Amino acid sequence: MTVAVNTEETGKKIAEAIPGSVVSSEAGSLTVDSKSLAQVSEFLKNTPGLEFDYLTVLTAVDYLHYFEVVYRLVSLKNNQSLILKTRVYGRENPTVPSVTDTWRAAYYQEREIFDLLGIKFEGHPNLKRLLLWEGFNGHPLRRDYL
Amino acid sequence: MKFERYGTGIVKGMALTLKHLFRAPITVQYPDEKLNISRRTRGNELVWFPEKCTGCGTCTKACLQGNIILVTHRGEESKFIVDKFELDSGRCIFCGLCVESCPYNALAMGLSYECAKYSRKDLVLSKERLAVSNDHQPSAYYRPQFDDQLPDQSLLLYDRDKGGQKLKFLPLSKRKRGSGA
Amino acid sequence: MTLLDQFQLILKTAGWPEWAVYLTPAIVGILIIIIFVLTVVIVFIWWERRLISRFQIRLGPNRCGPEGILQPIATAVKILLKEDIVPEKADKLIHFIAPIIVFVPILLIFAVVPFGEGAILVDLNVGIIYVIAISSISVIGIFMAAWGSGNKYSYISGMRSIAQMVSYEIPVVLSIVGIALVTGSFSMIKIVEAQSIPFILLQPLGFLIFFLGSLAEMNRSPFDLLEADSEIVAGYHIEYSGMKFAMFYLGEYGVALAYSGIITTLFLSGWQGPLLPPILWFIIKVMLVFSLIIWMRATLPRLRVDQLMSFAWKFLLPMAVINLVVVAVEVLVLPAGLQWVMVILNFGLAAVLILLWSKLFTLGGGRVEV
Amino acid sequence: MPIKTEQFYLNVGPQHPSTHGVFRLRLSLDGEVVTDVEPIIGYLHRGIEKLAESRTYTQIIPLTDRLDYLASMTDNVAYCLAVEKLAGIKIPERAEYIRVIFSELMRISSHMMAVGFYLNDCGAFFTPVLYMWREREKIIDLFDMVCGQRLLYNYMRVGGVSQDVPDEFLPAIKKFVAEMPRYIGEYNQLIKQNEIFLARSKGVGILPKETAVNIGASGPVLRASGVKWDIRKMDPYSIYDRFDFEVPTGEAGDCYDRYWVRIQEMTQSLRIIEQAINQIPAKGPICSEVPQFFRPPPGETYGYIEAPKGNLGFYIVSDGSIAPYRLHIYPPTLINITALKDMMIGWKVADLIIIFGSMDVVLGEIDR
Repeated sequence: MTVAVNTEETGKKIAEAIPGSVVSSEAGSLTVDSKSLAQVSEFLKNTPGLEFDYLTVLTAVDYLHYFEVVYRLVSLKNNQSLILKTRVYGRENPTVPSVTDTWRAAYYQEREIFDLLGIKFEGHPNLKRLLLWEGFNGHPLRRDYL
Repeated sequence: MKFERYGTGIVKGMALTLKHLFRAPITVQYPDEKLNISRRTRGNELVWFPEKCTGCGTCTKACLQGNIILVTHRGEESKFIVDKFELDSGRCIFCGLCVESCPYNALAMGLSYECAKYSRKDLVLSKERLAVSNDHQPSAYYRPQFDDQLPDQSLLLYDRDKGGQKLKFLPLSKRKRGSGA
Repeated sequence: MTLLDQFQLILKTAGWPEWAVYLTPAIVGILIIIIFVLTVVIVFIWWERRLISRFQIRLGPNRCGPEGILQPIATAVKILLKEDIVPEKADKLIHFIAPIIVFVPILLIFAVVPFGEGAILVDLNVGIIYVIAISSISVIGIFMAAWGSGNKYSYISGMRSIAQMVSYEIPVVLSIVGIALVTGSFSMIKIVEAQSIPFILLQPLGFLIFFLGSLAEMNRSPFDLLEADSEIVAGYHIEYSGMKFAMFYLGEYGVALAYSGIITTLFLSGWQGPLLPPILWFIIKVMLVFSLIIWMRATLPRLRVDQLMSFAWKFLLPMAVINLVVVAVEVLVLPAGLQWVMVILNFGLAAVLILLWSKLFTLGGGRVEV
Repeated sequence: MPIKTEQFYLNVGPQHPSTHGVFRLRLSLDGEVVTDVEPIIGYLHRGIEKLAESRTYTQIIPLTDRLDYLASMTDNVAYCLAVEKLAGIKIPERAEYIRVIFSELMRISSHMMAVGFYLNDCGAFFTPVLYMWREREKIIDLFDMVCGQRLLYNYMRVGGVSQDVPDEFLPAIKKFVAEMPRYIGEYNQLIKQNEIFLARSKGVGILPKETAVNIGASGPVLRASGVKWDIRKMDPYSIYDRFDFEVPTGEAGDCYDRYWVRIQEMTQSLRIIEQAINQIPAKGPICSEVPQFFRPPPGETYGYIEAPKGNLGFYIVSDGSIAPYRLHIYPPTLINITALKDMMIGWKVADLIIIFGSMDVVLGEIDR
């Protein structure tokens, strides 16, 4: 059984290592500050006891006044999972650091989010539209796209 | 990569294809021979029973294509009278959700599967076209009451069994060689 | 004395002018051969489609005519009625000539194929060398088609074709030399007449090499890299349609017929056989060889280009050389009457060599080095 | 004088017999050797995620059919599991077993297509495909019998399945399970030891274990690389903890291993089906009461299953209305093709085709 790790404990661990990164760690998911995402992802991947080496779903949700980027991490070794979230505000040019260096699984998913929701991923090697063509106007999965 | 089996793998494979040379072909020559389709088939041309329909419009809400057009007016005893019941089978995706949602068993999926028409206009099915007729029968999808009237499905699984359920072919209309249709 | 020579003699005695005596039999003979070849090619197309579908538990074409025998004609009519499309960026002249250059040499091969006793257009004393020489010309045609189409897939196909044809020519020729050593002649008629025992028994290894080599020469599975449907779509004839495509299509089956005929002549004792008339024996044997080719096509996957090359150079070529040396020694040492000893010796040799070479033969992990 | 050379670009697709759909690979070639690969996708994008935002939860099920159209049944299962997780719906015992049987049948059918067309890409002229289709037709007959369609099943419902199986279903599937091992043996006899096939596929397109995990590969692609990770085993959803089966893994992570893992998984699926047939309750409800336009509580959930092609997940955000606020589909094949570049560079055009074939890509799922 893949066990969801206790987010509060993990949140404490991360907060110790990278101060000011954890925004909330309510039951079920862990929300981190988008600025420290790169460090947090490195920490989650390399810390013994966590070792989240396997990124499954990476998606984003448009809550109109902010975007929430969701990462579901799995540790194949310890058979545990964690839902990591980060929030990004503003609709014009939302930017989140890319995690492709840590997990290459994010490569296409970040491109897809950029394509459909218009969130930029800083540090992504090839941030182009994935499903729609270059020059498409707008980002269809935003709630205000008609 | 080393060749260590001296070609025995190739010989085995060739033996198998040779064995298949003497097996019966699985082809069913469609317009001439027709297999019995499933009794629950979600076939073409919805069947609509006007006497059961109350005009409630559940099916129109259930359709994810927004494809069913239903126009009613109030008749005597404030019952709905259906003026127009129409759907475009060119846009229908045959999901069967309308049949599933109908609380009065007034809809059923059709049994036919030859949907080609010569013009797009013919694809729009009106009230008259949707009613039951000789060549327009309901299937048993979500309507188990029709189940007994329909012929058994011909399963390829029982193809060459002795004594089992044989492949059943629908009666051939005049079989013409080489006509193709 | 061939049938044509007899025909000439008849005309001469009838008092025809000298030019007509030479020209009439030649034209009649050529017409007969072309008609025969085209008919058999049509039968071949039908036979391949029917047989391969039975290997694949399908029915195959069965609508046109009895058992679908007229399907190739229907296909031909369809192809001929199609628009002839020439790509804008194609090299028009080369694109136009290429199908002819592919098709004509294949017809030329039939000049020296003996269909029966004396039923040969011309009994060249270098018959088999002529076949090898003429059939190599189609490679140029294929390359021209590949280049002239201006399509990148056909470029790849053209490059593959040159490499493949040139490599496989060598083992094929070497295995033929083995036969020439036994018969002492390159003439096709002489070769057939020398086969009291079919050469497939006398030289099993030579047959294997020639068969595999000719499979590669006529681009049949598992060496059908030129057309590789799943990789380079249709290879060199990707940009052809209409009549030009029909030329390639006929050429493909024509070369299959030609090589089946040559294999029959060289290794299966040609038209010889008891009871039935010679021409029937010839056709039966050709059909058998062609059915074997179809059977292989129905079963085997395709080799990769570097594996194909290493198969030719590392497997077939050394074996062909050893085979040649062994046959030469046997012909020198053994008296002519002791051919059965040669059969046993050669079968043993073939088995040992194949086992040995299978152990030694590697494909280098499939990486780039060829 | 140096010879002037220039890069040879080749577009494989969008229309190409071996791209299994409308997929485009932009290759840079050096002779026949691949030096760069750029997959270009999106030709089949239908915006299912956007469509789902204006459909009710039930109406989305037919849309999920159109994701991986060779394994529609598992798509339905994945979606329904996610919604049930979101709304906390329990499903009846018999429905659970029916779901398992159909998921595993779907897995066999999907693997047959994958293996058959992989062998076709290797150059075996349609023979393996047709032999496998013979059995796939039988599976599809069973689907047809139960849900009335052969490709887009729309069978699973939130809370169970749409209709109970007819009486002739169980004898038919018993017969299928009984005769299937013989046919799998035939497939093996046909090609498994074929020298040409081995030369073509062994050691070709190696996906190392670390890369496979890092790119988030799943399904047979991940397992062929030697990672024993099957969600049915590691995180049993539905009732998979009641069945006894093994998770086949490969060693080298090459094309041959991916082929062989799929063949072995077919055998394991048959084992699961056999156990499920023996355990299935004879009668009982097949769907719990769920209203047609039901409103799950606000919240979010991620439901995932082991689909034939890998880890298929649905991320659903509900705002308490009849339609999901956001539906995200996690498609396994999109993630798997991240590795294409690593696997293809340095190989020849012919290898590229079979590497792509061994990934078992369905474009309906990648482009959504």
